[in-house]
Amino acid sequence: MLVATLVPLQASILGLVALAATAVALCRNTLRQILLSGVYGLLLVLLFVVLQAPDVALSMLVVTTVAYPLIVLVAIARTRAGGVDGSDGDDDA
Amino acid sequence: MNFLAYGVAGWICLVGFYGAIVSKNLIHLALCLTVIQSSTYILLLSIGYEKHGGAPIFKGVKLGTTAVDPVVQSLTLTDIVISVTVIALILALALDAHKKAGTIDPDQLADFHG
Amino acid sequence: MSWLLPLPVAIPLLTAAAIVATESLLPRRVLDAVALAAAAAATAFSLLIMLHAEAGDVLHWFGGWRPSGGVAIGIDFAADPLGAGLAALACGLVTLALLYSWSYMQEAARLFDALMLVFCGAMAGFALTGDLFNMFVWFELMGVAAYALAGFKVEELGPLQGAVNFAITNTAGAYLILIGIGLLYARTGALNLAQLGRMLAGHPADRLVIVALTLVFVGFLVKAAIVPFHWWLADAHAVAPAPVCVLFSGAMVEMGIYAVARIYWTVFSSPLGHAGEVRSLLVWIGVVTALVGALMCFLQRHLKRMLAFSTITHAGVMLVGVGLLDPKALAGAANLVLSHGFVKGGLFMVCGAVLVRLRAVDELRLHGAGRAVPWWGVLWAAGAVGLIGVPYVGVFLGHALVDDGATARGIAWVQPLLMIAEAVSGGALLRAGARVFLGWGAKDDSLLTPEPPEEPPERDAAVAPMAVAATIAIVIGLALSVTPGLEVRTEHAAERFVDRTAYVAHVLRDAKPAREPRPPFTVRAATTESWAYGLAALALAALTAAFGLWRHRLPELFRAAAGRALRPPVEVLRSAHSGIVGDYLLWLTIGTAVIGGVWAFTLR
Amino acid sequence: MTRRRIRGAVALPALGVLGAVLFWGLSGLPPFGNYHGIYGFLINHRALPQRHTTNAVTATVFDYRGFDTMGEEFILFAAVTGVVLLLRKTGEEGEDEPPEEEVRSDALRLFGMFAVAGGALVALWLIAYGLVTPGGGFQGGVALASAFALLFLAAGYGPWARRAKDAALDPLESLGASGYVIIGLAALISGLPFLTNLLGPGKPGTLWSGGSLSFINWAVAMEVAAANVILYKDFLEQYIAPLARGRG
Repeated sequence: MLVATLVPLQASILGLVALAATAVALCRNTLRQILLSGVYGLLLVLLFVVLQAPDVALSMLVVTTVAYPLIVLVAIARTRAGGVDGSDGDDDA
Repeated sequence: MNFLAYGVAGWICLVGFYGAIVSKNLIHLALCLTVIQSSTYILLLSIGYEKHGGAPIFKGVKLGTTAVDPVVQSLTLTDIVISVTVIALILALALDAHKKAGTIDPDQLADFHG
Repeated sequence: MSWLLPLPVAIPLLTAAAIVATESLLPRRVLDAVALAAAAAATAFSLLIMLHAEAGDVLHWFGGWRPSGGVAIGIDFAADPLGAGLAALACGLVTLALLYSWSYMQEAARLFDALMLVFCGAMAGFALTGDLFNMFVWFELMGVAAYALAGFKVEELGPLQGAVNFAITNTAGAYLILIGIGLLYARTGALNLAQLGRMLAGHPADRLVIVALTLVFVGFLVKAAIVPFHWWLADAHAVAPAPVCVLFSGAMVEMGIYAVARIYWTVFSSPLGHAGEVRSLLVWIGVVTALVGALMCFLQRHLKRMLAFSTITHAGVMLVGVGLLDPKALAGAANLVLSHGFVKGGLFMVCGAVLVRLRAVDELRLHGAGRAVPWWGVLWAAGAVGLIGVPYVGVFLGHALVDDGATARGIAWVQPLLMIAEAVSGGALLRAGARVFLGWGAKDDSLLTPEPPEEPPERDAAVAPMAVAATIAIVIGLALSVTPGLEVRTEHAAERFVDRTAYVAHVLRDAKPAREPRPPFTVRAATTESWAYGLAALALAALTAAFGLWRHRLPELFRAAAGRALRPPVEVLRSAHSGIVGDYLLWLTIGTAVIGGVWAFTLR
Repeated sequence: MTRRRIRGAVALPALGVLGAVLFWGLSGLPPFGNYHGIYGFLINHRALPQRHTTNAVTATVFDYRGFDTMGEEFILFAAVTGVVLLLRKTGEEGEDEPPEEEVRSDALRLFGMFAVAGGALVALWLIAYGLVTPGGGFQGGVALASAFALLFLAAGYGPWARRAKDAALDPLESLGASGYVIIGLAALISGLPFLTNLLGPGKPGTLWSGGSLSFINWAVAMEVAAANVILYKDFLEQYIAPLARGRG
């Protein structure tokens, strides 16, 4: 049944998740980082689906597509402009 | 495959910590925290996973068919809510800090050590 | 009386929600009164629970999901005297803090009340629950409320920085706890403490158990502000409003210590036996914490930061009490938590009042200014003495019991070290008091760390409620050591606390523990030894204070020598307390790695 | 060599040791896919007969471990209260009403309205069938909140948003949060343990399966939705208010 194909599928998704997580953690530019973490979130959704956790996948989906982007993007937008010394939040220096 | 899932969880936790430690920006740091926390989701769910087990939802499935552990899933649900709320709080603090100091670089904020 | 157990959690939470809902409808004073009443009710119910628990545990299975066939499928509150007592202490301090805030808090007071009540409910739940994951949930709720309260003064930068460090370090610690919970669940398929203990019993501790132990303990030690995880505490305390500091120092830190004790005795005591390795490590970091806290305490001029480091000192002593893994020492730790909670709470209240009346909390800037408010000076001095361990005063009882435990476990060498730590931190408080309220000593001191000034609340804040709350707190704290029967009762409670098999039998098989005989109403008599220690501590504290005040009068030669000796470690410590959250996270990693590594080699 | 570089350099060996400890412990886990914990097994076999909920996860979240979820709801409640507290207007910022953000294009507005309606419908479906199929109060609540967030963007964000908060959102949020406690206390008052399922199991696979669970489910949904809307509103205000000040 399903299981035969599931294991390699899980393995590959796990690999992708690990890569995405690394990218999110090591990316220094917040704007790029929020995009990456969106991708990472969707990969997690996939992973939860193949781990037979549809409820968790749904929560992750709503959180990663709605809650995080909204608040994080506002935060980034706010901290990039209108600071006291107008300093940018994410200099790669 | 036997330990890949756990290994990935562990790795994500470590890399998240590294990102947080060297972070230049509180928002970046907050996202690193979400990465660390995601390792707990992966760990919990892969602990409760059972081969040949379906999702623990018994609609149109006869009772007693093997299913994966529902408890870890409920724990993960709680966990996700917690992470969102904590991140929202940290971001709010970051916004305020930016209003006052004009920077959200933890190292620079520390100069206003108080 | 099992129906009592949910109330200390349900009442504050419900009230908090009601306050937010009616925020725009009802006048402020009404809401304040409601909040105060809710906290008082929670305190009363916790005390009732404690009394019933002394007659035999009180058990409540939420949703009526009693264990079937010895397997817990629901969540339980299993109150024992120590847990219920801690809940009562937390709720009581919340009540006092709200009374204090009646006039201290000026704006956004309703949100403040709501968050304080949430904090109250969370601490009560944490102290009463018998389920590991439920413990984690209350821990996080406690945290979320605390982060917001720490950052309350958004118009200043200091608070934000302190709150950010607090939030980030504690959140990271919580993730470690969660990983540990996952490991334990994978091994046992249980989340209930009693069940976890039963499933692990009989098997020696293997790698999974050891790492789980490390992660869970580290997570809670972060909350308990134990070196090297203590950094956030000073930042958070220095900046939070005084009534919030009362809860941070008086109850929240202690929750971390309590969690270590509770989880060790229910879950890990069986696979580890009475592992000497666990004991020695916990005792060591406890002693180091006490000493570091004391030294840093002496180096502060910002009164609240000074008190924060004094809290770290006492957290270290409490950890020694718990880490000795001995019922007598545990009873000592419990008594320390109790008396320290009230005394330290009272001292923070004095700080707040000083800020209102004298517009600053800086020892040097306030040099002699305190002469205008002698009453507060008296309270401050009383509190400072109460923290030193003088016979029959304040933390004496707890301290003496910890010493007994140490002697019983054959590591009496901790006694002098703890005595020195408490004396030095107490001496720092006395020095500050003498400078502020008597105008003694030099007007300037290069040794002390400068701080940005704190924005005081409006001058017209009525002082009466503050004075009442502070006096109550300090008087209770000082009197606890001479409370008849307290010693015996806490010892009984501690013996039950460490009795794992009885706990399991009670929770999973509903076997009522034996009713204890009414304890005799005796007061602990100070032995010659404890007299010696107590008076030596007092003398040392006085010396420390004098040194801080009149260092400049010492002969040049001596000062130079002392400077050469003290400067390097002092500078290292100072630069370590950098206020950079990245450093704190790094310390968290290092500490976890070291503790885990040590236990990995010693516990196998 | 900045402090941060030193930190990074020290972090690597530290994380190395931590990783060694961590993986050493993880290697003690049962091999992936061979989990047979008693707890989950029991719930999988009892949820349907005991609770008549075909979704064992929801049964766990709202009933067997419902008390955890109560704490979780209050975490959300406390966090939102905290955000409101932290982002509140203080003295020097003044109480300036956020400006009317006029949406120029009617097409955008029309599309927005449709999106809102669609999102709301999906959300309600998610909540309603949470006890039967995947979904439930939290997922639906967030979705519902996102629909309202769209409303802010489509209908133009204005002073009405703040009025809406005082008039509707705060009460709704509190009602949702306190609803959970009240359901618990109701059981306590009727002499049963806190959060006991009073209404007993309903008909399997229907909207009202699970008795009290469905009420808890809706309470959670209300709390989550309102809380998230408040969250979005406060963050959006942070973004919009300064723009307005910039325009003068």
